[in-house]
Amino acid sequence: MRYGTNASACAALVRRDLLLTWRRRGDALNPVLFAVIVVVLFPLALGPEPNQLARISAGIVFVAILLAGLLALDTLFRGDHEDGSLEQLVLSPHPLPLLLGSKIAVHWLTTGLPLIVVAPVLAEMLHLPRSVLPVLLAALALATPLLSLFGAVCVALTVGMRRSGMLLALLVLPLYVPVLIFAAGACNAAQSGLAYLAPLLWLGAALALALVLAPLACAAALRISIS
Amino acid sequence: MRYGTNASACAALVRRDLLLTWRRRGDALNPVLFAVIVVVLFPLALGPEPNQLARISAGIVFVAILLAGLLALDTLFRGDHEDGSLEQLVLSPHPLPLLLGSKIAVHWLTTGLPLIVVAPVLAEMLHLPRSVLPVLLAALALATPLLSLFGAVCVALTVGMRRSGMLLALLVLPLYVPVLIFAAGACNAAQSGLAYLAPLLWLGAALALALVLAPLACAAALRISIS
Amino acid sequence: MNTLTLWFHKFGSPPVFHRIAVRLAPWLFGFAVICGLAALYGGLVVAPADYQQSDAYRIIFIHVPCAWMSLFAYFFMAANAFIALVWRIKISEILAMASAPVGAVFTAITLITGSIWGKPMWGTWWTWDARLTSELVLLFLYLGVIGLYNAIEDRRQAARAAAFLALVGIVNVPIVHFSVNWWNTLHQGSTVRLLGPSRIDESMLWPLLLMALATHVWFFASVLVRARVSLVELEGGKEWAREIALGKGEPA
Amino acid sequence: MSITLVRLSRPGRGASPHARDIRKLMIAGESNDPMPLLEARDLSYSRNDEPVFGPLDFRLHAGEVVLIEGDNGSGKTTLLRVLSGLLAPGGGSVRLNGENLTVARLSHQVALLGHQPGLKADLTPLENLNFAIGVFGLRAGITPHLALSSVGLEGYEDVPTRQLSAGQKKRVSLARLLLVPAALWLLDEPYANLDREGIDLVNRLLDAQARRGGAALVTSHGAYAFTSGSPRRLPLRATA
Amino acid sequence: MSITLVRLSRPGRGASPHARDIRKLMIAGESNDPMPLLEARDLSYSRNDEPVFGPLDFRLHAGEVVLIEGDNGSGKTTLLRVLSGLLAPGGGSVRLNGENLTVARLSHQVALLGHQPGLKADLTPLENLNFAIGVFGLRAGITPHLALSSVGLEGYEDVPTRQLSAGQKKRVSLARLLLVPAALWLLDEPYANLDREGIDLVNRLLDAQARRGGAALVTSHGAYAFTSGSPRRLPLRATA
Amino acid sequence: MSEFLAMGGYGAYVWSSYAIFMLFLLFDFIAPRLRNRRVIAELRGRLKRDRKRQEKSP
Ligand code: HEM
Ligand SMILES: Nc1ncnc2c1ncn2[C@@H]1O[C@H](COP(=O)(O)OP(=O)(O)OP(=O)(O)O)[C@@H](O)[C@H]1O
Ligand SMILES: Nc1ncnc2c1ncn2[C@@H]1O[C@H](COP(=O)(O)OP(=O)(O)OP(=O)(O)O)[C@@H](O)[C@H]1O
Ligand SMILES: [Mg+2]
Ligand SMILES: [Mg+2]
Repeated sequence: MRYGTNASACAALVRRDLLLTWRRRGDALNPVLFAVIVVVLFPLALGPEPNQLARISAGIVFVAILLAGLLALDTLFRGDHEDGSLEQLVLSPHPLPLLLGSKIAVHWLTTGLPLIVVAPVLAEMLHLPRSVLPVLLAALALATPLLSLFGAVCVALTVGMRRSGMLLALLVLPLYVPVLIFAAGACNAAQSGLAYLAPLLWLGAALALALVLAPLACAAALRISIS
Repeated sequence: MRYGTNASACAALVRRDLLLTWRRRGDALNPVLFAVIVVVLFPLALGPEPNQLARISAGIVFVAILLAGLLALDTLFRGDHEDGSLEQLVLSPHPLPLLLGSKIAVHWLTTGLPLIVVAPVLAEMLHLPRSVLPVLLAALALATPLLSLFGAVCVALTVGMRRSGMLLALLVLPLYVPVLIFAAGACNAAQSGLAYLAPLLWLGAALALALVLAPLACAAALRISIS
Repeated sequence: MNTLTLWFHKFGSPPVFHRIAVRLAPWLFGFAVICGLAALYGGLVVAPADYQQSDAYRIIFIHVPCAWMSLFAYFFMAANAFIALVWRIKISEILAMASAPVGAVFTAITLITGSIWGKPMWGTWWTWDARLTSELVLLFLYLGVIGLYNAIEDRRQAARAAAFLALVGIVNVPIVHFSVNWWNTLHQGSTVRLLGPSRIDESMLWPLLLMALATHVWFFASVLVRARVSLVELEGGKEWAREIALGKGEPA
Repeated sequence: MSITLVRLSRPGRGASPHARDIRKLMIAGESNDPMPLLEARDLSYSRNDEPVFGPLDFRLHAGEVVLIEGDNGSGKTTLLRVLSGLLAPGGGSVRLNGENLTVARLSHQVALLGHQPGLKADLTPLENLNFAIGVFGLRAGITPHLALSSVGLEGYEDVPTRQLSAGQKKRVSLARLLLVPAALWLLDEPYANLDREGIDLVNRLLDAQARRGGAALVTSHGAYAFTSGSPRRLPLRATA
Repeated sequence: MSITLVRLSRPGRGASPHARDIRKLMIAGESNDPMPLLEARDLSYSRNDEPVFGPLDFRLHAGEVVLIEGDNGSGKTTLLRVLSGLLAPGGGSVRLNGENLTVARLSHQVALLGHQPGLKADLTPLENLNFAIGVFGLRAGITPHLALSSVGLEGYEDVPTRQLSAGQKKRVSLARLLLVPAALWLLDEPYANLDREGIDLVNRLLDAQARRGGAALVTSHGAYAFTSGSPRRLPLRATA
Repeated sequence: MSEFLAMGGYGAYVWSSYAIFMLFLLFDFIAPRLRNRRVIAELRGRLKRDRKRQEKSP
């Protein structure tokens, strides 16, 4: 009899989720594609003047990435719930917040990170001034994990519902609003030549807090909604 | 033995779909809420200056309504496919394009129309000049049925796929782009004081064509994807 | 905690609660309507026009009480949600869920009357400042709680999930309240203080406070009615609920 | 009612298609009646070029009920979907009353009861049945209320279908079967989800359909029972 | 292996709780062993305040296999979920090896096989099993390969689970059961989807689990067979 | 009177606000009563079904 440690359980989970993403690597690109689509729609809807686009580019990139992340959230527990793995995970003797934390980390790696990688391209499409790009990337690096963590709590509440997409958007919005304000605020400040460090620091502080609390909240929410 | 006419079959379908929407009237508001949410995100991301917002407001409203319509598309056949009613509908002896046309009409009534109703509020939140509003509404009145019709064909192709959300977005987008260009073009023209009638007429022509062809295409696509 | 649970067991027994609610609600509604009418009279007729805003300021008599209620209702909902989650008390679940729609109504009134007031005062229906935005977020929170509650089949599980969300969202309440202090905005800072001198004329103050009283009482009346309906629905299998369904002493 | 039992068998997945023994299925006691209600000639279906069921030949006459039995994945559901016209056959043909059946040319003659019941969970049984009547028509001499009571659902006319148990949902779809004017019933595992009383009900309905001059094709699993160990039965003692 | 059969019965939905006859379920032949593996005391569960199963009292000792039989909606699945700790009981308690079981305090002792198999369709059986080992641990003296071959899935180690038939998927979850070090198996309809040979396999596995000193609770439907009309059997004649 | 209604030129704003206030509270008053009626009707139906079932199989 060998029971395995918490660490080995997390490792097994991370390995499995990465493997699953790899097996469906076509699907994994979907959030990126969606963000690109949203960004493409804007020049079409607003007209193509570069100056006007440049002024709003950081905001549009954020909204696009936020919406893409929102839609990708659905996949966080959906598959596991449908095929019964989530039940098995809850039944496992290892601490649920730890396991969920690993799942959220993998989810961020497979959706948030690609979005950060594609962000420079999106920014370029909208003529974002080159000097703002580093701030945009820093803000995204802090904001996307926050979005994943906050989102996970809300998804855990809606797990098991059919057609939860729109409801999820509604639940998640109040949590996303401050993240968006600070992240886009940093970029807008940088674009106007103002100080942009303070909002980034706030984001960092929120991230540190969320890293600790969100998995706990997520586990509690999941226990409520799975029963 | 009484077999019923085509008209009575369509009437039964329309009655049922309206009744279903009424029974789930909470869900029916979701697209509207989503559009509101998207519109809310922009001022938060772009900063609140009214002048800047006013310049891009028509575009944002279109993109928000387009995205909301896109996400609502999923519900067009999803429920019917999952519980087997779609199969029964295909097996019915009445012409499938006629039945699907009725379904699409009800779908537009229950998602497109509320979006048009809420559009003035969205426009006001983004400080769209009052004079552009009638053009915006006219463009929406022509564009949203087009979006429903084009969307239905794509949904029919992806029916029965799990997690089809993003794929659907990719399929539908190329069809939506021209609609978006004409509709937003009309508004932008009106906002700059230029002639806006031509793009609206083009939209009307496309709508007339789509009203005839889309149900046929939709039926063909459905027959392919259901087998 | 022990006395608390005892109290809840006494008054929180569904049939007892139902009886109390049926008896109390009409009185509360009546009181609220009378207070409200008096406040309306005071606000519309007695109070003089403002030297700056002329008569437009009279919107204050509904805007401000409703704004207070939107925050108070959330606070009440979250407190009940906390009790429901920790001690699993059924009445608290129901009270929390019953206050969500009432709170949403008051929030909506605040938003609408505020933007109507904004047009003549600020020249725009809507701006994206901190108070307005956070109040809008408050509405979304209410709608999220209601939506989540309606989306889950099992009523008690639904109540617990929605209660959890309500608790998570409570951070927004202080943001709404203090937004005028933390960020400089178009919106008025606090003018009415219960402690210390208010920066508002006596003749305008009393209708405002009376209306605030009326909305509070209305809130509790409405919550009681909603709670008692949910209670009958939830306890449909029990004898007392069946008796009510069969029409033994059920007012409309 | 004459019940005919047909066994569909299929070698395990991955076996080479050459090793697969393709069987022809003949219904014994087939009369030489000139016009069968349903006739399959050389009928086969393949998915991704892998045959799902081999070439089948059979006829179904008015008044007959045929039970198709087969293990999991033997192709029962697929066969019914081909016969209903939902799937185009890979080879051969299906004839209904002597006419070729194609996806484009379906008829009022066939009613399919699939794995999914095709009921809207948010509507009541009555509303569901009324919709079916609107789309499929109504057999003479029956009403939705009558149909519901004859499947044992009196008093459930106005309960949202969502609140019915799986077995009761199945009964609603059986009621729909009673209402629509179809001469041929294709029933995919009508016994699944039903308890013993429900199974009797299905048999009674099949009987009536046969006597009325209709016909039915019914599928069912090969394995049903807790077969080993001759379990010791234990009546519950009521203590409370 | 001693198999005990327990029948769960439940009056129709909505019956008044007073009319509902609450049954106490006692397993006959229960020894006075001081420490049962699993003990339910006064266990009940209600959903929306409607009792799903009444107060139950029973014990399960090492070496026992109990079959819970009941009609649709009688609460079999719910009972297993309560016993596994996934659902908090509405009343009474579950004790595992004498300790109270709560959602927050689960243990390595229980393995649940639910309606959903909990397998990832995109992974191979081997990968699925390795994940289970990582999260639940490994019983001594067995490997994933061994487990797969003992459920008859040799040669399927590297086929994506999606491509397996329903019965084969069920076998993979049986293999998982063999691997994880759980003394108590809770099996929800392990026979569903399996053909006769698969049913034998389940019985052999249960037998082994009992001999090994474990225990199992197994649920199963009340109604299985095509019971009426004594169908005439018809062997297929190969014609091609 | 008309002066009162005009509210110093702000009549449209003031009265629409008060109308919305009244309308929303009216809605808040009526909605639970409608729901009550529905719940009671459902419960009655359930009782009737139970009675029918008990008559059928005592
Ligand atoms: C959509 C627009 C508006 C919204 C969402 C809104 C929201 C709020 C909220 C939430 C409060 C209560 C704050 C608290 O108690 O902490 C409040 C109070 C108040 N609002 Fe507004 N408001 C809006 C427009 C306006 C306008 C246009 C005016 C007047 C020019 C105004 C004047 C006041 C006053 C005087 C108070 C009382 C402040 C106090 O004494 O605490 N509001 N509003
Ligand atoms: N949508 C599909 N795509 C690919 N293969 C399929 C699909 N549906 C069924 N199959 C395969 O076709 C074969 C026949 O399936 P079918 O559903 O007809 O079997 P069945 O006899 O109805 O089985 P069951 O007893 O499980 O209902 C099976 O091997 C199955 O794996
Ligand atoms: N998620 C749920 N929400 C509400 N009611 C439910 C839910 N799941 C089950 N029920 C109800 O609880 C009762 C017991 O269900 P359960 O699934 O335990 O029955 P079962 O004996 O396993 O039935 P089956 O033989 O169909 O598997 C049924 O009446 C069912 O309608
Ligand atoms: Mg089948
Ligand atoms: Mg079950």
